[in-house]
Amino acid sequence: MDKGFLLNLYETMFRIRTFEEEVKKQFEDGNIPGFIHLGSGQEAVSAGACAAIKKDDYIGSTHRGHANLMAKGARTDRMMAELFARETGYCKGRGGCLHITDMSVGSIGANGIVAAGIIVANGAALSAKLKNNKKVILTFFGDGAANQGKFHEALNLASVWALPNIFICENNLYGEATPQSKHMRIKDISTRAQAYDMPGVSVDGQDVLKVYDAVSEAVKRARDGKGPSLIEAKTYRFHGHHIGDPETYRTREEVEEWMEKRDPVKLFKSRLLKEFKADNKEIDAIEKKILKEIEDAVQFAAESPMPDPAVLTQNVYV
Amino acid sequence: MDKGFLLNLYETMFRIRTFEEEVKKQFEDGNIPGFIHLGSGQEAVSAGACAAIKKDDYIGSTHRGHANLMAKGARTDRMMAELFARETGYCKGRGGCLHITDMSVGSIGANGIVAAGIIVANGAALSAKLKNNKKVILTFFGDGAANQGKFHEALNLASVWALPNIFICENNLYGEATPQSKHMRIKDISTRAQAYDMPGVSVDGQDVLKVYDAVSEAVKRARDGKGPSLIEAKTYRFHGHHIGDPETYRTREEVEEWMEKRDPVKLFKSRLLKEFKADNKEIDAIEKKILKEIEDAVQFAAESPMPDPAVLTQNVYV
Amino acid sequence: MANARLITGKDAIREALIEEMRRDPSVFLLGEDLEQATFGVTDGLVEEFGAERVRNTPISENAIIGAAIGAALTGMRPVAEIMFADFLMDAMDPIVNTMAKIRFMTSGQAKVPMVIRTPSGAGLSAGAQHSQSPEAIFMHIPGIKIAVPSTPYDMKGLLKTAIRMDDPVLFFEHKMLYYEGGEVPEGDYTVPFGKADIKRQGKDVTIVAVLAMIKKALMAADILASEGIEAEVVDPRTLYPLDMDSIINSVKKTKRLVTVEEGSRTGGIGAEIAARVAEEALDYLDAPVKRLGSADCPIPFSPALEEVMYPTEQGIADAVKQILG
Amino acid sequence: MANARLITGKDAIREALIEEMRRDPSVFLLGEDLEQATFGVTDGLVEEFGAERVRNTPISENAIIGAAIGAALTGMRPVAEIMFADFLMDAMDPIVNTMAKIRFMTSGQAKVPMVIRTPSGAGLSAGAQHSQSPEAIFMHIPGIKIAVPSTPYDMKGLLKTAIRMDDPVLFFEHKMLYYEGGEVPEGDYTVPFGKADIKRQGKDVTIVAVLAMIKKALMAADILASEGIEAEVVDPRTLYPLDMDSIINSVKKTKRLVTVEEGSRTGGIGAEIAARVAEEALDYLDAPVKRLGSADCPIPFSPALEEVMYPTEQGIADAVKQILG
Ligand SMILES: Cc1ncc(C[n+]2csc(CCOP(=O)(O)OP(=O)(O)O)c2C)c(N)n1
Ligand SMILES: Cc1ncc(C[n+]2csc(CCOP(=O)(O)OP(=O)(O)O)c2C)c(N)n1
Ligand SMILES: [Mg+2]
Ligand SMILES: [Mg+2]
Repeated sequence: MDKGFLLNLYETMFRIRTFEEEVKKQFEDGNIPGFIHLGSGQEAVSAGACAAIKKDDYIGSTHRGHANLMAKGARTDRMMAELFARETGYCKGRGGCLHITDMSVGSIGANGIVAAGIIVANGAALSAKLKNNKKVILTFFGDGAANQGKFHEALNLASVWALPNIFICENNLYGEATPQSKHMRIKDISTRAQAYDMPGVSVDGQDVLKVYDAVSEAVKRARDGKGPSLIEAKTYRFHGHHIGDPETYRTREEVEEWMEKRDPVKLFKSRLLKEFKADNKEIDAIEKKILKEIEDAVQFAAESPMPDPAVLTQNVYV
Repeated sequence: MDKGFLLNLYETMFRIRTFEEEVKKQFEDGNIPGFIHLGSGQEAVSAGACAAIKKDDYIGSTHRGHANLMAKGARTDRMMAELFARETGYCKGRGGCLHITDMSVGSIGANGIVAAGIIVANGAALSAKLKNNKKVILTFFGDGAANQGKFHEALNLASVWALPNIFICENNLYGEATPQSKHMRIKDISTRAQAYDMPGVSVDGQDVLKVYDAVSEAVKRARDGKGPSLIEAKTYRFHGHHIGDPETYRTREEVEEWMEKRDPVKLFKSRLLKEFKADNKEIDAIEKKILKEIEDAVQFAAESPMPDPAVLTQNVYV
Repeated sequence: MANARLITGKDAIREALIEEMRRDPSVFLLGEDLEQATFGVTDGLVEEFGAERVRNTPISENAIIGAAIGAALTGMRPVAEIMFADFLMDAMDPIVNTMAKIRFMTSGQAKVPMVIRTPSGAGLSAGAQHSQSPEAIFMHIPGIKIAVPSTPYDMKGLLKTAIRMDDPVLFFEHKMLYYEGGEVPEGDYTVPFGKADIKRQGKDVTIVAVLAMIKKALMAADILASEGIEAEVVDPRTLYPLDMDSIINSVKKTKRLVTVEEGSRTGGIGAEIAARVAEEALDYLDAPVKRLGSADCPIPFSPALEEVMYPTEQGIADAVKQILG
Repeated sequence: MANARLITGKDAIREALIEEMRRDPSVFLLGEDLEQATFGVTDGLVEEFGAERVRNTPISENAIIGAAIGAALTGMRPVAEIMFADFLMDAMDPIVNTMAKIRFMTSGQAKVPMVIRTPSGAGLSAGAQHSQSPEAIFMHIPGIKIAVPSTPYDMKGLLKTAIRMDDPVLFFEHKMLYYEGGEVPEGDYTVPFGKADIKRQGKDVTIVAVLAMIKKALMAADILASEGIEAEVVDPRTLYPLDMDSIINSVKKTKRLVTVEEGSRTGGIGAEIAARVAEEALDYLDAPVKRLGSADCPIPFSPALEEVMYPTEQGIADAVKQILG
């Protein structure tokens, strides 16, 4: 495998981690309002998946969407500014964590309604089909979302119309405070692909290359006009559902076990060093660059102006 | 098998057929307003399924619900009066074909919104569970309904809570004007049971005893606290989606083939005579009785008063 | 009208669809049973435009609206059909929480040029779940435009405007108007949103009505005319934007307001109009406002009951005479 | 008040749930994450009542409401929670088309004794999909009763009434009121539906408000009092039934009406109230009606913008002074 490609993957994952941890700090310092859902622990899913598509392909995202967006190429300064609720944010402070998006990189929106993005994603896939431009969409959602009626309707429609839509379930084992075993009886959400006669696989979501491979295969199918796939990436969120979650539903030990043994960033870094012969300096350089980028992003956000209430009702209609 | 039981099954099927054909005639004569969805051709599903439960068990029904209701024991005179929009109808003319119900026989309603009854049925099953009274519910719905989000949510919830709910899909191969192959990619809707880790079987819906057996097994599971099942009964509607349907979506040959070779009433009658040694006289007696019953039902309906507009707004609230 | 013929509402809608699909390849249709449509509006379109542009869907209202939104976000102009307006309730989340808001939430990055066509209204003994008139609900949801045409002319012209518009539009087609005839020009013309049409001039009372109630209002005006009362019948044609200027100007002239709608009176279209008049033209009113609509009651199946649910021409005329004192 | 203590709105709701569940074994709860609830209302209840009666669900709003309806139809008294009122849109079909109509459609065979509790309102920078106030929509749907309590006392008393009622109830809990304190008696008492509470007496203007806007209205009344204007603050407490008698009596006394709500002004609660007044008490009005609510705009995330969306105490006072001329 190309080392540049692998280092890029690492850079993306490290960017996500650094951004998310900084967001947590900034929230706790009172600089970010609202509800924040962090993606720390789930970096490999976004990074691996988005590496398998092109710049002008689409993604559809969720309430836990920062990682999806960064992996698709959004700028961290404008993201941070959005979370700071500033005029320079991607949504000029109108969206916030739940709705943060950059349509210029192909993100068609983050949706705060669980599973609502899944049905919308089909439309982007349909556009691609109707225009015959060979684009595909990666549609991210959680394990909890897989119990929404919209999940079912969307996968069935995508199947019937053979849409170039790759459904990626980030199964982090919990939907808010409810463990998977209490919200569904099946273990592998990929089983549900059978209900729509589409390929379904479960992969280790902490292994960025496994995610990349599975998504690449599905993307190939989709571009060849063979329709959608369902990919379940087993992963874990290191922090609470939102910042401030009392986390009564899981043990500290469980969390620490994942953080120690199944941290996707650490795992990939050590593979890079050992298996792929990257050297420490290369990696240090990346990490330094990202740390600086995020530092700058905070500064950019903090120095940006608040939105102007005088134009509140702009952009309700065209 | 007990001959009385078998003759009862036949009586139910013959009642449904006779009622439905009479409804068609009455509609065409201008005595019945609104939209009418007939169950001719699908008699074996309702008859076989309802024979597998007790009087005080529940059923949940649909826009094509006459057969379900008759099989559960409702009176044909009050049903006919409802379709005639009369005060003596089960719903005093407020419901009509889409909402016809008799709660006293355990029907918790027919719903004109496709799949809307499926989610409600879980509640009756939940009542049974909370009261620990061992009741079960048979939830009827069509192939088209199996693509609604509510189908998915309902089966998942029933599975997670191990509800005594038997989901019976009357797959008559079409949802309105759309053949199954255009609304889903799978052939057997029972496949979808796997998404909820519940038993799923497909049976010949034109064979009343096969339906009876499959439902009996599922009912036993449910009463034993083992939770829900999905049963797909492959069947066919002999008439259009509603009376007046131009039926552009299927050939006359297809319909005639089913009517000749796969008529559940005829098939069971000949088995009764050959395999189960019923004699013609017994069967004639049943048929005569039913013909008279339906004739009386029409007379009852036709002679009944119209609802009184003065009390229009009654029963909006208790 | 030049090139006008007498055609039905159904054919007016159909003509607008055909002309817009010919004009703009990004326009396409999706919905349930479009190839053999319940009210026949889209019958035969698949023959001209093919199954890629006339897309039959499974019975999945959320997926239909979701797909329309996504297609609109990425450069297409979908026209989705919801088979009965009652089933909008099944897709309220994507309509209210995504379609109406995504442009604002992204601060203008997104636009959602889509139309949802749907038949509303009663008159077919179709019962409580197939006869509703939910138009008023959507006035309360910022981000949606709403058309409520009352004639074949307005249907065709407003639908063309809706399809070309960059905002999402809910387009209500009253079932009973599908089969009513009216003069409709051949070829292209549009009717603007936010401009009421004075369907009849008068000086004694302003009657504001929409959809099938316009016909009743005009019949009521005839009854009143025979008694020397001149009613002005105002058809807003769109509920959002709502042409309050025309309504208020009419009220300033007539000094009296009666609103007529088919949906429940409580919280209905008339509530908003009456409230606006009470805010902006109170001093002009010489009599109490009167709102007509259906009772706070689900819609009964029996024709004997359905009939008394809705304002009739006589009921409207009586209401006018009552406030004239 | 006898046995009254100062407790928060959240605890008042919780107390009503606990007391009703102890009183009646047919009462049970279902909803998402009830064991670690977003606003903490149901925390700890599973310990007393067990997982059979405090039922955590998957994220399936349709299935939640459907199950509640079915249970209510068969003898139970479910109290369903929808985590944010915005998500009601996901279950609009069972709410509007089944829950509200099944009693009528079966001509009284069915009854549906259920409550849907749900937090509405803004103030947490939760953005356009987690801050809405959709109460007004449901006034337009016959068959539903609607509670909109503004104090911990009303919350507890109205919730008890709701749970014991044989009709389906939508029970709105304003997020910002969860943490506000108020006097609440220990033990059993109920507050009736359909009876407004005059939260402050006055003779110069009638201010009708609900939920969190009552507090703003009372603050506005203080501001006005300091300028010699005596505002009467009327809290309808339920929107269906709506106590128009009390509102109209107040308007007859004060001759002026201002309505205040948090949801969009267009098609809102104030529209219905203003329209009723224009129909039934027009001659008593000495000044135009004034409605306050949020602009026709989705709710922005940024506190800098969210803040200006809603009526403030000063804005209410200014509106009153404006119509006082
Ligand atoms: C329709 C709807 N119901 C409930 C919620 C509240 N909610 C927000 S995130 C969430 C959990 C989602 O779980 P999952 O899909 O597994 O995603 P995760 O948060 O684990 O990434 C819930 C219940 C919502 N936003 N929308
Ligand atoms: C939510 C909803 N969408 C659409 C319809 C219109 N409709 C009524 S019956 C029907 C077909 C249902 O197909 P299926 O579930 O297979 O039942 P069948 O009519 O074949 O018995 C449709 C589309 C409806 N009533 N409700
Ligand atoms: Mg999860
Ligand atoms: Mg079918």
